Amino acid sequence: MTYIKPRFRHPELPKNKIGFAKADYEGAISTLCGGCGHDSISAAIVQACYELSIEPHKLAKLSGIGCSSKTPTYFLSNSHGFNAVHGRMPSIATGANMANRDLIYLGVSGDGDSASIGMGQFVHAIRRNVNMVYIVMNNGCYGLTKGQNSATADIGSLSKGGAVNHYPAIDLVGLALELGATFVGRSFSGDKTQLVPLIKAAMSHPGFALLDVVSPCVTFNNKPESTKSYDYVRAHLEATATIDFVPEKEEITVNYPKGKSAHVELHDGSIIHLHKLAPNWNPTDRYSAVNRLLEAKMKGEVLTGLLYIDPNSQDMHELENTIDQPLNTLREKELCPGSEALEKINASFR
Amino acid sequence: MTYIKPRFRHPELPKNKIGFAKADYEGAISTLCGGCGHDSISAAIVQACYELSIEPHKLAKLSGIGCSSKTPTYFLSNSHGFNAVHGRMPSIATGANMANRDLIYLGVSGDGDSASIGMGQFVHAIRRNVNMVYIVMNNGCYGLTKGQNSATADIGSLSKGGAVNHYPAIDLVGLALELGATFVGRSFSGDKTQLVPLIKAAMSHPGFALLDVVSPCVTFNNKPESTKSYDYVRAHLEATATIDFVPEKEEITVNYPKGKSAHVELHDGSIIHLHKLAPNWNPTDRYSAVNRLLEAKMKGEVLTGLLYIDPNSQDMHELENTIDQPLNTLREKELCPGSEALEKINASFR
Amino acid sequence: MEHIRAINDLVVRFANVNGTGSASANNMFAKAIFRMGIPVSPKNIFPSNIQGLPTWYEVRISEKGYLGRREGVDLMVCVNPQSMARDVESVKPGGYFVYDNTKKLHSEFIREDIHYIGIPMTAITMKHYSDPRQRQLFKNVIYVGALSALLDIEMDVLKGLIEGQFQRKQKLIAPNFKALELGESYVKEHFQYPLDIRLERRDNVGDQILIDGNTAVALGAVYGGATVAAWYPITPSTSIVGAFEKYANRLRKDPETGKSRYAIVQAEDELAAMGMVIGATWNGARAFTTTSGPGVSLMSEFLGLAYFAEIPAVLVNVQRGGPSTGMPTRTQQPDLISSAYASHGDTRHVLLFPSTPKECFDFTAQAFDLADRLQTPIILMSDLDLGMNDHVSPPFEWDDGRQYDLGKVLSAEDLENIEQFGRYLDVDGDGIPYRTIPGTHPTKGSFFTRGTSKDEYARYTENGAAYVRNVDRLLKKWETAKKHVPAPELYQQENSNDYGLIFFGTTTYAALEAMEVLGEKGIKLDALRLRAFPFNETVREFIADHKQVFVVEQNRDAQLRSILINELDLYPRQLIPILNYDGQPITADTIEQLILSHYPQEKKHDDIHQTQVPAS
Amino acid sequence: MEHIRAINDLVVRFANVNGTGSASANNMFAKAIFRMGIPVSPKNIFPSNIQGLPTWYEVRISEKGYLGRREGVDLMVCVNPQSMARDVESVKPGGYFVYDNTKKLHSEFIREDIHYIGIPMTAITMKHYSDPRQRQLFKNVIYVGALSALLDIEMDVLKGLIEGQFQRKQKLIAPNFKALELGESYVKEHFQYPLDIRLERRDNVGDQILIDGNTAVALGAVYGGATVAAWYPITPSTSIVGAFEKYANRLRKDPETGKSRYAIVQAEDELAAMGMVIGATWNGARAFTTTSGPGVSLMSEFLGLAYFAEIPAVLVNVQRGGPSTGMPTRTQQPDLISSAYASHGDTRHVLLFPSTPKECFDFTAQAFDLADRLQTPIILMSDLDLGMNDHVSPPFEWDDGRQYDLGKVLSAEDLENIEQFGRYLDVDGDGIPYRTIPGTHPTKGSFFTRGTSKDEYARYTENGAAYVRNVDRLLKKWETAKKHVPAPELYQQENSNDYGLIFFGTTTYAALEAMEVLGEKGIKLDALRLRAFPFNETVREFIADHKQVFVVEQNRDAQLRSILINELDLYPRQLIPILNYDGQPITADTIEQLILSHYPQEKKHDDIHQTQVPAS
Ligand SMILES: Cc1ncc(C[n+]2csc(CCOP(=O)(O)OP(=O)(O)O)c2C)c(N)n1
Ligand SMILES: Cc1ncc(C[n+]2csc(CCOP(=O)(O)OP(=O)(O)O)c2C)c(N)n1
Ligand code: SF4
Ligand code: SF4
Ligand SMILES: [Mg+2]
Ligand SMILES: [Mg+2]
Repeated sequence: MTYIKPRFRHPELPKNKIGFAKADYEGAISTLCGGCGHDSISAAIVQACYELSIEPHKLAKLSGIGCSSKTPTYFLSNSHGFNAVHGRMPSIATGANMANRDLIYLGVSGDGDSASIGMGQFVHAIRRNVNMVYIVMNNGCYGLTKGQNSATADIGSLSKGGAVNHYPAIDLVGLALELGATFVGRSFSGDKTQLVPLIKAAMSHPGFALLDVVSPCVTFNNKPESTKSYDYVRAHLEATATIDFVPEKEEITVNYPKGKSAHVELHDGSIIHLHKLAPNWNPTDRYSAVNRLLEAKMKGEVLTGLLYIDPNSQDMHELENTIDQPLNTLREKELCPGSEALEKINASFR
Repeated sequence: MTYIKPRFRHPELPKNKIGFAKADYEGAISTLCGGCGHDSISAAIVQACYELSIEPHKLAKLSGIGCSSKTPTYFLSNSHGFNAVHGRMPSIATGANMANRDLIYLGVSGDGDSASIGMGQFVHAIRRNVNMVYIVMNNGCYGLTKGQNSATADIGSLSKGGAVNHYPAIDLVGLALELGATFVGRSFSGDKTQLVPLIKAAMSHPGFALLDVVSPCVTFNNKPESTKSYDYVRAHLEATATIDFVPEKEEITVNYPKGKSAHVELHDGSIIHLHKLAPNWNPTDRYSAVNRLLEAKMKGEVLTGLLYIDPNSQDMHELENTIDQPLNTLREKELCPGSEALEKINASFR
Repeated sequence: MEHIRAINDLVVRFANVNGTGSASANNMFAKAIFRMGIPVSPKNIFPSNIQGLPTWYEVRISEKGYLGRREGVDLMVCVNPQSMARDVESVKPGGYFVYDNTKKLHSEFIREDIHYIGIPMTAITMKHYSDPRQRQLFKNVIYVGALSALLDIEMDVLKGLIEGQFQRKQKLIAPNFKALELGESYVKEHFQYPLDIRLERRDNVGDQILIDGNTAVALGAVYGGATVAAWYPITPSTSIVGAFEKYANRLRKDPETGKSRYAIVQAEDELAAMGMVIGATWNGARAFTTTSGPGVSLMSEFLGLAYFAEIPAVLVNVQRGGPSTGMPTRTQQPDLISSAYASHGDTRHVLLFPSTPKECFDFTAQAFDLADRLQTPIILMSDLDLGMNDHVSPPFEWDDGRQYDLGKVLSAEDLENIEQFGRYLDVDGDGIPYRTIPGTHPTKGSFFTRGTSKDEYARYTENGAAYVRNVDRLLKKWETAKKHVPAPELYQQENSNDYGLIFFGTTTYAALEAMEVLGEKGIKLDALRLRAFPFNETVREFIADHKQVFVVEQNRDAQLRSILINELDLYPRQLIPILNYDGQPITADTIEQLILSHYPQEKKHDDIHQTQVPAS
Repeated sequence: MEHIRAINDLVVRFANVNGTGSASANNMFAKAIFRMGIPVSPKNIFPSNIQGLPTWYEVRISEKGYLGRREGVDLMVCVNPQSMARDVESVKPGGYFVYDNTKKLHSEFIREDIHYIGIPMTAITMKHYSDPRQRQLFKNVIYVGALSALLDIEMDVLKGLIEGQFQRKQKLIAPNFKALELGESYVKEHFQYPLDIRLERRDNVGDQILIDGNTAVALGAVYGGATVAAWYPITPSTSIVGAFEKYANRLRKDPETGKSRYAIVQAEDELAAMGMVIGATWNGARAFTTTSGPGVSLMSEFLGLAYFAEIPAVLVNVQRGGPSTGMPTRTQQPDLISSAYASHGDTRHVLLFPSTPKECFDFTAQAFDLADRLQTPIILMSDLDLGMNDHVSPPFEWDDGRQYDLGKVLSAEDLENIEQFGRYLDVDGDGIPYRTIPGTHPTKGSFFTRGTSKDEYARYTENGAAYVRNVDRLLKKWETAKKHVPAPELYQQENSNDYGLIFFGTTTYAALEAMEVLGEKGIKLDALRLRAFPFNETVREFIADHKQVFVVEQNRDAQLRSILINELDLYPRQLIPILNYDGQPITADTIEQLILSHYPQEKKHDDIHQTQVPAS
């Protein structure tokens, strides 16, 4: 169990522009495994909302099902939340956004939730450019159902149950670019200096903003090259065929400059090669973004940063020419054409 | 109603290597609209199978729901066929392929069937490299439900009901490349010289072979720039608000050399810019394929030909190390471990 | 040879090829009769195909207002050689067969007992029009002109219809008039007219309108305040959102900015469509989706979420022949069980059963109130026959003083005055909790919506007692729902017979006719028309009051009967299934025959499951 | 203070934190007792979470073989401070509370009427192990060691278990032994032992095995000849395919090439999983998928296709608490209606109800025969309790002469000898048509499989009569199914009481115990255990033979009762629902109390719907 923040605190906490303390953006105590990357992302969300001075009730948080999808309980207690069914958060968010264009929509999902069961809805939410932030807490596995490989798992990954993944990983960033997404970024859960500004940028973007955040699952990630961790414990688990032991782990953090690489060691001892886009990267050129991504992939690097943003992004409401006033505030007067109009309609059917 | 081929024919028709005449590869009489591109593709399939000397019963044809998905009835009468439910053919084909790796699997789908409701299954069949040919008869609309825009419709397309499409078209070829597909090609329904060899190549590929075939819907395609067709009829339909009139149209054919462009006029008077990959195009370089596609897109061209093929493609069975003998032929002897083994298992639970 | 003689009581059937533009001509025929004050009931019988296959249009004309389907064609207009054999056969002895005699009729189509009327439609169009597309289209108008003479349809009425239709395309009026006249004059020159079956103006439709159920649903959604429509095309529901868009576009634009006071999303599939509805209603808008059987199956996971998390939703299920893809262009009522109990776990959903376009309009508008009031999905059960065919219907009405019932929604002010907000607390004892809409209050009233078990304060719990309290409250809410849904309609002041009849939706047309016919034979039945599920006390009492009750429905498995037995704890043998499930709307004749076979005592078979339906 | 005295009749409960590795220690505890010849019934009560939340393991030990859950804990082992308050409370007066007294117990946890046994587990591990992960793990083994002294568990048996487990990791054996001994000796030094509640070796389990239902299903699939498994993970079904993979990997590799005689696909979702099964079975392989409620909802469109196109399929539904995401780690039987009638249109599916691991094994193997024979989906209805908990079960048996029943499949030779193959012809009059597998014959036997209506030759048709013939044949097939599915089990030679009891699946354990207890009180009941849907004549007769029949099930809406009434045309009041749906397995006590409240006459309430379930 991770405590995002101890519950007791000094009364004179600093406040943001609209008078809220950071604590006002927190949520319930997390019940995820100690050291889970998802908790780091929750903390970054809290930080970003605090810094952006978002009114908590003007944000709606939505998710699917999974460890990742549980996190909305662990931040922003004063926001309405919606834990949808598995893989279907994008449609819920789309409908919610149609009903009220004035809120900020923060969607949280997992790689299983988005890249497998939710693939169809994920693709089409991008295509519609629904105005929302869409964070994938990407751990390459199904955490909540105990560690099966997901569709973003690297080729050769071993699931906790021992199954080898033979299939190429789906790169959600590449996919989003191909589909014409208007905001595409990637980060690492433990890299607050990069993640917080990216979340802030995503929240300010008028359209679908994808953030693919690599977020190690300390319990079930299990790269084959990993040798050093679990030692005794793994031997024990293999022998008893029960996978109910989760040693306490520390949050993995990393901090490295733009334009540079960092080799981060995960809990199972495997290494991930992060590469941060250079400071002079021009994120408004989709063509370059696609190429830069391909390049990094060929080098085995995980490219992080804001890859692409369309400065002329128009969201669904603009494209559909919906009225500015949120639809959920309209009442009889604005909606019901009245009996006289109805009589004319009747007449047209005689 | 289109007759792919008149039913009476000369007894001494030419035969292929295994002694079948082309007629042996035909199907029932088509009930699609006269001039529908889908019928041209059916004819190309018949031609390809004939030329490849495929034993008709060694091929299984599968489809979803839509005008396109009806076509398997109109070719290869001696093959088993499976008209699945809407958008779910890829999973049926995957299961069928698991059961018997010895047949050729020919999947036929529409752009609605694949790019909307079927998106999830489409993506994952590609990811698994299921050994099958997957032809999308792509008309940018929902033919069978009377002309709504599909997710591959160009921005600005008008549906027959008058709805404008505001969303970017999903490019199935680009998507497949991004997902790591091992065979990716595109063609035009009326271009037999290109289409037949592409189908043959796809059938010979040991893995998932995508063919995105642009196939105009003569009845519901309705580009806004179109001015010349429908004249009187369209005025009539607009006035009566019924869309039950479909004038007879001719099949659109085109024939142009590799490396060149062709501007094809569709039935509604709009123009499509096809561009055929050059004869010296190297289709084994995914990186170039992605770039060439992006380039064409920026020029407003529809790039045709075999964009990419992975010569080292390994299909699902190879990746999973399944036995060579089709699983559906195994019986008690090969499958049932017997009572002795069971007694040992019992003992392990005491 | 026999001559049928009939005024304002006949069935006319048109046999066409689809895609040839016959629909508007055929509609004109039916509408003209309607305008002559005579009740009509047209039915499209069409294939799942766009062009080139047989399609029929059948119009029952009934002065008495019998608007169900009736077997036996009095006059057949056949312009489709493909289906000619069947078409000749379907004419009643003594009836008429109108055909295109440009080519001579093959002898195999000649029956001794019917009358043939040849009109050289193709020849006439060849002579008078040069454009092949015009020839095709006007052939249809020509036969309408011919019928006007044969059946005595008032030419002025037909012309009025054309003028109305082409108001904004004036130049199309003259050629249409000409086509009408070509047909009329050919008949007048070559035949005795009118026939012995014919029409006469009446005043039997009053202020009623002729409209299809799908358009009525769309208007109900516009009037009921729907702002979000999310859908995926599927026959026979597709035209609803089209009509919604048309009327919303006309009546729901902001006059100043021209912007829309509604949003329509063509979803990527039915799962997404239902998700969008749930998202929108959760966020306080009124939203709906439309589909048919396969879509309901796909929505079933989401329906369970909406039931359990208590989110309003309006779903219109325009039923078609099942199972699976089934008969996509045929009618049935086969989704009762799958809709009432959609989704895994202990779930149940409110169903509304409209039987006329007026009720489609009323119930759709009401569905939004019910969804908000009950915080649960409301499923409007229409069907292909009701949705896609025109029906004579009372005109639609709207009380301008009517307020939308938004149900138990707390405002910021309410929240200020409440000690502790509990999303799933049963404050009023009716099982319906209070909800808040996102964005209402900066620090109060937020909660987490989820499909998992939760306590009164919307907190996740695995506590068994809390779970039980919650699902038991849902049963209480279900009891409350009975008071809110439309009550059944009774057709008698007081029950006075041993035998009762229950029907609903589109079985109503034929059931009422069958009742009258049986009544004339001395067999009197009490009758009840269901308009909603859950059933209220009236239904229970009606059944209790009768020795036997016939339940008329259009599916194989007598699904309504099952639900009645289940929910009201009835003795099954008290309910006798009257079934038709061949994809054609049930006829009064079928109902009559089946009732007779069980009346006055259950004669032959003891096991009512073996009831055989005559092929119709 | 009261002392409970009991030999081989107690409930021991462990309160742990999940993720701390307690599962294998707790399993060892139960298994050791089982090896001492005493029937045990362990239950995991775990959260939907991976680490850090309370989890319980409850073992009922019953010499008499009562293996249902029982309320009231005789001995509680609490190593979780989070849940301590609840845990103290759940101990029966006179019972024992074993805890870690490294820190002093807070006074709020002290009850006057129970016994406290403090063992300094943390202190012991701190002293004897340095690696924090080892400390964590061995704490669990230490308390097992302590229990061995307290309850008289044979140390040799425990050590034998450890040796077996660590056969291939020999170096882990010694430290485990040490931990056991540390616990044992602490008790021996500090307490009187054994307690008044304790164990004694018996010979009451015979050759039975202790196994969970999911593993049994997996073995049934291996033996039943399944070659394709397509699935999507969901609690509580997940472990089935894991076990299938394990055994197939061991027993189904080609000895020469090392290649697999099976294929497992982790699908992208449940829709795809069911699609893959349908594709594989259409192609002549035996295939299955596993899921729980939400997955069944998602599969519902495909289930309708398989029903209507008549494609074999085996689906294992390991039910959990519903509706929606519900209580994912709690048990219920809430998917009866949604499984029996899954999908829109007139559909119905064969259900099998195993109640022991042996039946999980048998019925799974049989399900493949049934699916092939009946050409329709077969749904095995397990639940979390049966699937994820260990149960004492008769050993599995296999007759080596047994042949798979592949049903009516035509070979190339058959096709040569047939005049015209009609895929949907009812050749044998049993409603089951013949099929062909793709690739069978170069020119004969090919056909088109579709979800639309079709004629006997698999040709698409919109003809109403052909449609009716086809769906009526499906009803005939349904009748045939009754003869093939497992018959119900009766518990008496002859019915001899006015009152009957019906149960199925995991209600069996508690129902049998309740019957005995009631019998001792002079209340005799006849009993029937359902093993499949559709129901056969025996079920009808059993009900007809009794004035009142109690139907025991674990859902709110008495779903089995509904299906019985529906399908057998029963008088509802004859069937009294006995329900428990709080997510815990039903207890004999609950059943007994509910039956008593209705026996001998329906006393208080006339309306059986108002039956109240005591919170358990
Ligand atoms: C319809 C349905 N299928 C399956 C499940 C079971 N399930 C819950 S979470 C999950 C996968 C979660 O993986 P991911 O989205 O990557 O989240 P993570 O736990 O890794 O953060 C699955 C399969 C479900 N809840 N609903
Ligand atoms: C579950 C489901 N939803 C909707 C439909 C209705 N439907 C039939 S075909 C079709 C679209 C077909 O479009 P496409 O795949 O592009 O094929 P085309 O007709 O254009 O060739 C739809 C929506 C259906 N049959 N099933
Ligand atoms: S299982 Fe993995 S993803 Fe889930 S909470 Fe634990 S560490 Fe995080
Ligand atoms: S509607 Fe369009 S796609 Fe369908 S058959 Fe006609 S032309 Fe082809
Ligand atoms: Mg994950
Ligand atoms: Mg299409």
